[in-house]
Formats: sequence, structure tokens, C-alpha cells
Amino acid sequence: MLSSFNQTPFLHDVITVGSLILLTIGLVGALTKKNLFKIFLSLAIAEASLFIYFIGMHFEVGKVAPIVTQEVEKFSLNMVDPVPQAMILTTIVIAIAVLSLALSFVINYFKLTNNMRINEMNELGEGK
Amino acid sequence: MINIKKDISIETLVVSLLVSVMTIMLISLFLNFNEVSSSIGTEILLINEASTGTANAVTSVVTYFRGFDTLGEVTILFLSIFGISLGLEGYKDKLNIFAYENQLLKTAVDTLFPLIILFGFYVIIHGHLSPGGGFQGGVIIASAFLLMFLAKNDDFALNHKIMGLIEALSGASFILIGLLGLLIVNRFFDNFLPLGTLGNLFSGGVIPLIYIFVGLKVSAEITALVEYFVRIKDVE
Amino acid sequence: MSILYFVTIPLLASFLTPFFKDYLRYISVALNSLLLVFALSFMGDTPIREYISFDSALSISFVLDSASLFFVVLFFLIMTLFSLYHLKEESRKDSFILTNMLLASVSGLVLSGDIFNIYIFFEIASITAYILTSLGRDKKAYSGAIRYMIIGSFASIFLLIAIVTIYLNLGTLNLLTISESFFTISQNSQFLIILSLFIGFGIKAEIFPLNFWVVDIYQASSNRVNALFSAILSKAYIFLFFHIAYMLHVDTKYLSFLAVIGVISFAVAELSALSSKDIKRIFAYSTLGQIGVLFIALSSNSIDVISGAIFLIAIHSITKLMLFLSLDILEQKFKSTTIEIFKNFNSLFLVVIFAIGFLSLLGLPPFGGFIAKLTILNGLVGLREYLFVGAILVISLIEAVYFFRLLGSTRVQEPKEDIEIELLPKVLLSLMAIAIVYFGLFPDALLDISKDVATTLIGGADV
Amino acid sequence: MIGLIILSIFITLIILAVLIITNEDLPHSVILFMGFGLGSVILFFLFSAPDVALTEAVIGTGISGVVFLVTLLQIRSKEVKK
Repeated sequence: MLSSFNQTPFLHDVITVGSLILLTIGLVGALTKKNLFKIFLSLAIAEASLFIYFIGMHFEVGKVAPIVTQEVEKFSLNMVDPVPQAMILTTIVIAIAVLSLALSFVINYFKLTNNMRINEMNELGEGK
Repeated sequence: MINIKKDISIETLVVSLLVSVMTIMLISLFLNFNEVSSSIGTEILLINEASTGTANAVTSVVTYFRGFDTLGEVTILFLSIFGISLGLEGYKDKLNIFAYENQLLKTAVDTLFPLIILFGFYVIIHGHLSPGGGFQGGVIIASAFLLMFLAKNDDFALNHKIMGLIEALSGASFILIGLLGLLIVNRFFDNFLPLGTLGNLFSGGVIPLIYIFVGLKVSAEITALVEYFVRIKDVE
Repeated sequence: MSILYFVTIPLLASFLTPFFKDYLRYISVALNSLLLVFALSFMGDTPIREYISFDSALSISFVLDSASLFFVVLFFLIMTLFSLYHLKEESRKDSFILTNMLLASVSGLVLSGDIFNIYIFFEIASITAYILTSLGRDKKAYSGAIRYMIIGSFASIFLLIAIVTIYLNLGTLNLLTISESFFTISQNSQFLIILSLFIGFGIKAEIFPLNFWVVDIYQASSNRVNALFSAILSKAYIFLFFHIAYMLHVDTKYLSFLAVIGVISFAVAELSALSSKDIKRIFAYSTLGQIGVLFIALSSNSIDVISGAIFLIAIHSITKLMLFLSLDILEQKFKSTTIEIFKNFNSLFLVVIFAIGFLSLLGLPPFGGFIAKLTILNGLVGLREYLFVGAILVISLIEAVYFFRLLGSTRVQEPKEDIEIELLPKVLLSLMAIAIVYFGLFPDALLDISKDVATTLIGGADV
Repeated sequence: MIGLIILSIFITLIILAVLIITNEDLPHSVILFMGFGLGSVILFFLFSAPDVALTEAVIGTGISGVVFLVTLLQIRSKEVKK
């Protein structure tokens, strides 16, 4: 029973279900919350869940990091795929760039209107 | 802590239901598909040592095989910080938001600051040998400056001219390395330096060079970002 | 000669902005026109495939075929006109950086042959658009920018889902390899990938039902920014949308779904424009309507119809650039964009410009829009898609109502104010108007190019 | 063993995510979000991805936490002034 817990298929199932639940929580939060701050927090969670899913699905039990060290002396197929890691590394930096820009807009908007709720943002529309 | 009555409205219910259905479909789909045995990643692992000479395959993907993505990523950071700075130009009276006096922190930071910077540079220049690299090291350097902002309040100010210069020059040199590759080896970002021995500090051709420029640019940009966020004050 | 210069030179220029000081406006004109000439020099040499850093599909590839060359030339042409328009004004650091970034990202979007690289350029273009929206720095601008960011984050999350699924299923990111082996993956995964790509790119390509936010963004931004959005950004996303759709050889049922969505998009946009009282919003709705027409035409999978759509893209870009720039002259005078200002200005030149723009958008002879719509309708009749032909004709009537109402209000007897237009804007606006008339009278050359582009677009993976 | 560890981290992450979104107190949410980041750092480390773990630690958790918190401070400074 316990030994099956350490098999790759079980791990992949856990990763799939877990990270997609996280994605759901993030998307639901972003769609239903009214506070701008909470919306961007939820979007950050949704993105993080994708990162976890992508890295996790390329991990198999027994595979090592794609780095040559004293213990691992040669590149081989017993290493995890480096491309998803590079992609996620890139995406994490993009995510923080977008997030900080968004938050600076939120600060500026709040200082002008004293409002943080998306359903009260009524500056735009017909006849405004 | 959680006020159930206030939180749940019809809209919330509908949206949650829709997204949950989507997720259940996604899960059922993702749970039974067959993973491919060979991908570009596995091929890169096999040729990495011969073609790049770096000990860290992730670094060689980030800076060599997918170097253009990294250029785009640095651009995105640059743009985002530029956007933040545009929004704050109108505000006068830029003071540090942390009105906080702590003698212990002030004394400790004098010792810690150079050490953190040194560690950041270590992470940057060993990017092709161990985990880490330009982005991580750059942010570590920026965190040293964050500590300075925390401890020294308004006594510590950045020289914007030098910061802008570092940012512009490191970004431009990043592209120029690519263009040099185009002129010398006829391919953008290709290697025009000797590869060296795997595992040595001086190895991997242009890869450490690219990571050093990325590190400089990222550290300058994240420091600017932190400074902007820390110093926004009200419009009077 | 490397095709990467289209991306790297604008990036290099914007990184080096601090060194250029007050010469920014001249540099931007020189840069854009040089790159335009450079792009034109590639004519006849296509297709070119270029790899970065490593000569195989392991690395990123860039592809210049006649379709992407057409769009690159169009973008640099629009940007040259745009930077010339600003030549007499003060150099501005922000507009220099942002226009260069926009150019780099849209040329990257159309040239790149790697799905993750496209995601990176997608993000650069999005962030540029967010900052452009926020340039007004008042509560309207920030409100628009925040909405744009929220909706844009959803788009990038869905695009990321698509990329992750593709990599898990196929183990590659190269578009050519993906297009060759896309049919091998299971139906369900195919559906998921297509759905995520539709949501991700559909939000940015401004297609119903994902376009509810667009008009607010146009209202929040300045007219010059809207000119860029309408003439460059949305065109790049539409090209990308159909480029990928034809690359993946998606099933015809998805294509007919896109055509239906195009009809709905067209109808909803024109009906909403009818009740709008703000010219900026009306122009935005009209852009959405034209995008609906483009979706009907581009999803037809027939060279004749698609060449009409390509023609329409070129004409519509020039028309919208002209219209938004002329509206900018009015807004600077009256500080407002309600339809009332059309009754209050006295300038024959602007009236003529607006009339040419409106009539060309409506598709009346002898303007460029007429040829475009005629080609599309002819092609659709050839395909026996009479339903779409009828829909386009009926909805164009609605479009006619509000455009003629706007034109008619310029002749209303009310106190008028004179408008002075400087020489350079006048020359440029008339050049654009002449181009629209010229392509209406002598469309053959552009039609030939459009046909070539359409063939490449449908052929997709032939490179 | 690794299976159980990963399972428990996922359960923790899900609980944290729910708490982040339902919490009424914004600073609490941010602290919980940094905890969420820490959880994903451990996951990345277990998945043999030290580079991503390091990046997530310094960027995803460190800088984004700082940015969130400073935003709150800015907003609060305005509210106190009123």
C-alpha cells in the first residue's frame, strides 16, 4: 500500500489533481472577489499552480536535477527535462513584472479615487 | 474569521460551479494521457556537454538554446519598471514609506550589505556551474538594497544616473553579444568564444557573459522597482 | 541579412534611450523608415527560416514568409507615418520607448516560429498596451489599465495552459513540428489546446464574446494610442490567431464556428455603436465590427475570400490610423469626444478626410474598402455561403446609419469654430486619404500581393 | 516517503489558497501568500528543480511579498491621513 505512494503514476495523479484544484481556486477567486488586491493575489495563485503542474509532470521518482556535480558526473537521461524548468524560470520573472506593474496602477488609482473595489470602478462607460 | 453569509452570492456560486466543472473535465483529461518519451529537453541533455560546455543544463537552455526568451524577459522587466516610473513622476515629496528607527538594524546592515552583494555576485558568476544565475543573483543583490532602504530610511538614496547607465549598458551589451554572434558565427546568440573544460569557472563560452549582463540588468531593475514602491508618497 | 533585425534593432534603440537625449523623434523616424526599406528589400526572397544560436528545432526559429513579410511591412509603414506625424512635436521618452517596444513585439509575434517565444512577445505587447493605456494618468486611464491587466492576465494564463499541454503531449515547442504531429494527439487534448488558444488569443484579437472590455479601453486611452491599437496591435493578433489555426490544421467545424462568431461580433458591435454618443467608442465599435468581418472571411479556408480579408486589413489599418489622428485634432480643440463636437467644427479638410474614412469603412466605391468587401462577398458567393453574404450586407446597412448620421451632423447650422491644422499633419492625412482612394481605383497590385499572402497563410506549414 | 510528503504539501497549499482568498484581512492574506510561495519552493526542490526553487524563493516569495506589503502600506498611509 505505502510503496505505491512512491511510484511515479501516483505522484503524477497527486500533482494533476492538486494543481488543478489550486488553479480552480485561483480562477474562482479572481472572478468573484471584488477587491483589486485580492484579484491579483488570486491570479498569482492560479499562475503558481500552473508552474507546479508543469514542473511536477516532468519529474519521475529517481531522476536528478540536470546539473553535473561531484555525485552526478555525466549528463544522462536519468535527469529531469531542463526545458520546462527554463520556461517556468522565465515565466516566474514575467509574472512578477506584470504583478508589480498592476499593483503600481492600483496604488495610483487608489490615491486618485480612494476606491479599491472593481464593482465601483465606474469611470468608463457610455456618456462618461 | 470567514464570514460565510457575506461571501456567498449567486454570482459567486455560478462562477464557482462553471470553473469547477471545467476543472473536473481538465482533471479527467490530464489524468489519462500518455507522456512522450522524447522531447527537445532530452535531446538537449544528450548534446549539452558537447555544444555548450556548461555543467548546468537549465542555464544552457535559458541563455543559449532559448536565449531569445531571456532577452524578451529582460525586456519585460525593463518595460514594467519603466511603466511604474511613469506613473510616479507626478508625485512630489518622495519619502521612504518605512518610518522606522532601529539602531540594531542600522549597525548590522553595514556588515551585511557587502556580504549579500558578494553572495549575489557569486550566484551570478556560478550560474553555469550550480543552481542560480543572473535572475536569482540579481534579485539577491536587489534585496541587499531593500535592506538598506529598511534600515537607513531617508539617509540612503540611489544615484539614478548610475542606475540608468548600468541598466542601459547591460541591456545593450546583451543584445550586442547576440549581434556579435550574428556577425562572427552567422547565428544570433551563437557561441564565438572557446568552450573550456566542463566544471571550470571559465567555461561555457558566452554563457557566463550573458548571465553577468542579465544579472546586472535584473539587479538594477529590481532595485529601482523596490525604490519606487518604497518611496511613493501622496499627492498633496 | 538576418531577419532578426526587425526585433533586435527596436529593442536596442529603446534600451539605449538615455543616450539619445533630444533627438528621439528624428531617430524614431529614421529607424522606422530604414527598417521599412529593409523589410521591402526582402521581397522575392521569401521564405526564410532562421534559427537562433543552434541550428535545429531545439532552438528558437524565426520564419519570414510572404504572409509575415506583408504584416511586417504594414506595421513599419504605419509606424513610419505615425512617427512622421510627431516630427514637429517635442521628443518624448515614453512614446519613443513604447512605440519601439510595440514594433519589436508585433514583429516578433508575426515572425516567431516557436510557441513559447510567441508567448514572450505576447507578454511584451500586452505590457506595452497596459502602459499605453495608463499614459493619461487620470482615474479614467488607471481604471482602464487595471481592467485591461485583469483580462490580459486571464489571456496569458490560458495561453500558458495551451503551451503546457502542447509540450506534455508532443515534447516540442517549434510550431512547424507541432503542426506536423498535431493530429497524433488525442481528440480531447486537441480540443483543450484549441479552446485554450481560442480564449488566450481571442481575448487579444477582440472577438465576441471575449471583447466586452475593448471599448472601455479605447475610451480610456488617448486617440493616438487608439490609432496604434487599432492599426497595429489587433491586426497582429488576428494574423497570429489564423496563422496558428491554419498551422494546426484545425477541423472545419471549428472554422465554421469562428465564422458564426464573426457574424455575431459584427452584429453586436454595429448595434452597440448605433446607440453610442461618444466618437471614440463609435470608432472602437467599428473596429470590432471590422474584426467580425475579418473573422468571417479568414475562417473560410478559401484563397479568394482570404485575399479580400488581407486587402481589408491593409485598408482598415490606414483608415483607422487616419480617423483616429483626425479625431485627435478635434479632441485637442474641444477637450471632448462626444458626437456634439461634429456639429461645431469648421474645416472642409477634416470633413473630407472623415467622409473618405467613413465611406471606405462602409465599403462604398471608389474607395479601398469597396474592393475589399467586394472580393470577400464574391468569394463567399463562390463558396455558396449566402447566409454570410446576407448577414454582411444587412449589418453594413446598420453601420451606414450611424456613419451618415455623423457626417450629416457636420452640416448642421450651429456656431462653428475654425480649426487650424499644421502643414505636416495635413500632408500626411491627405497622403493616407489618397492611398485609400488609389487602392480603390487601382487595386490590382495590392490584390496580387493579398492573393500571395492568402496562399501562404492557408498553406501554413509549407515553409 | 516522497509521495506522502508531496501529498501533504499539496493539501497544505490548497488550505492556504482558500484562506488567502477568503481572508478579510489583507496583510494576513499576504503573509499566507508568502507561506504558499514557500510551499511551492519545497515542491520545486523535491521535483529536482533547484533553479526554479531558487527563483521562486527570491522572486515569487521574496520580492512579490515585499511588493504586496508595500502596496498595503501605501494604501494604509492614505487611509490614516483621511
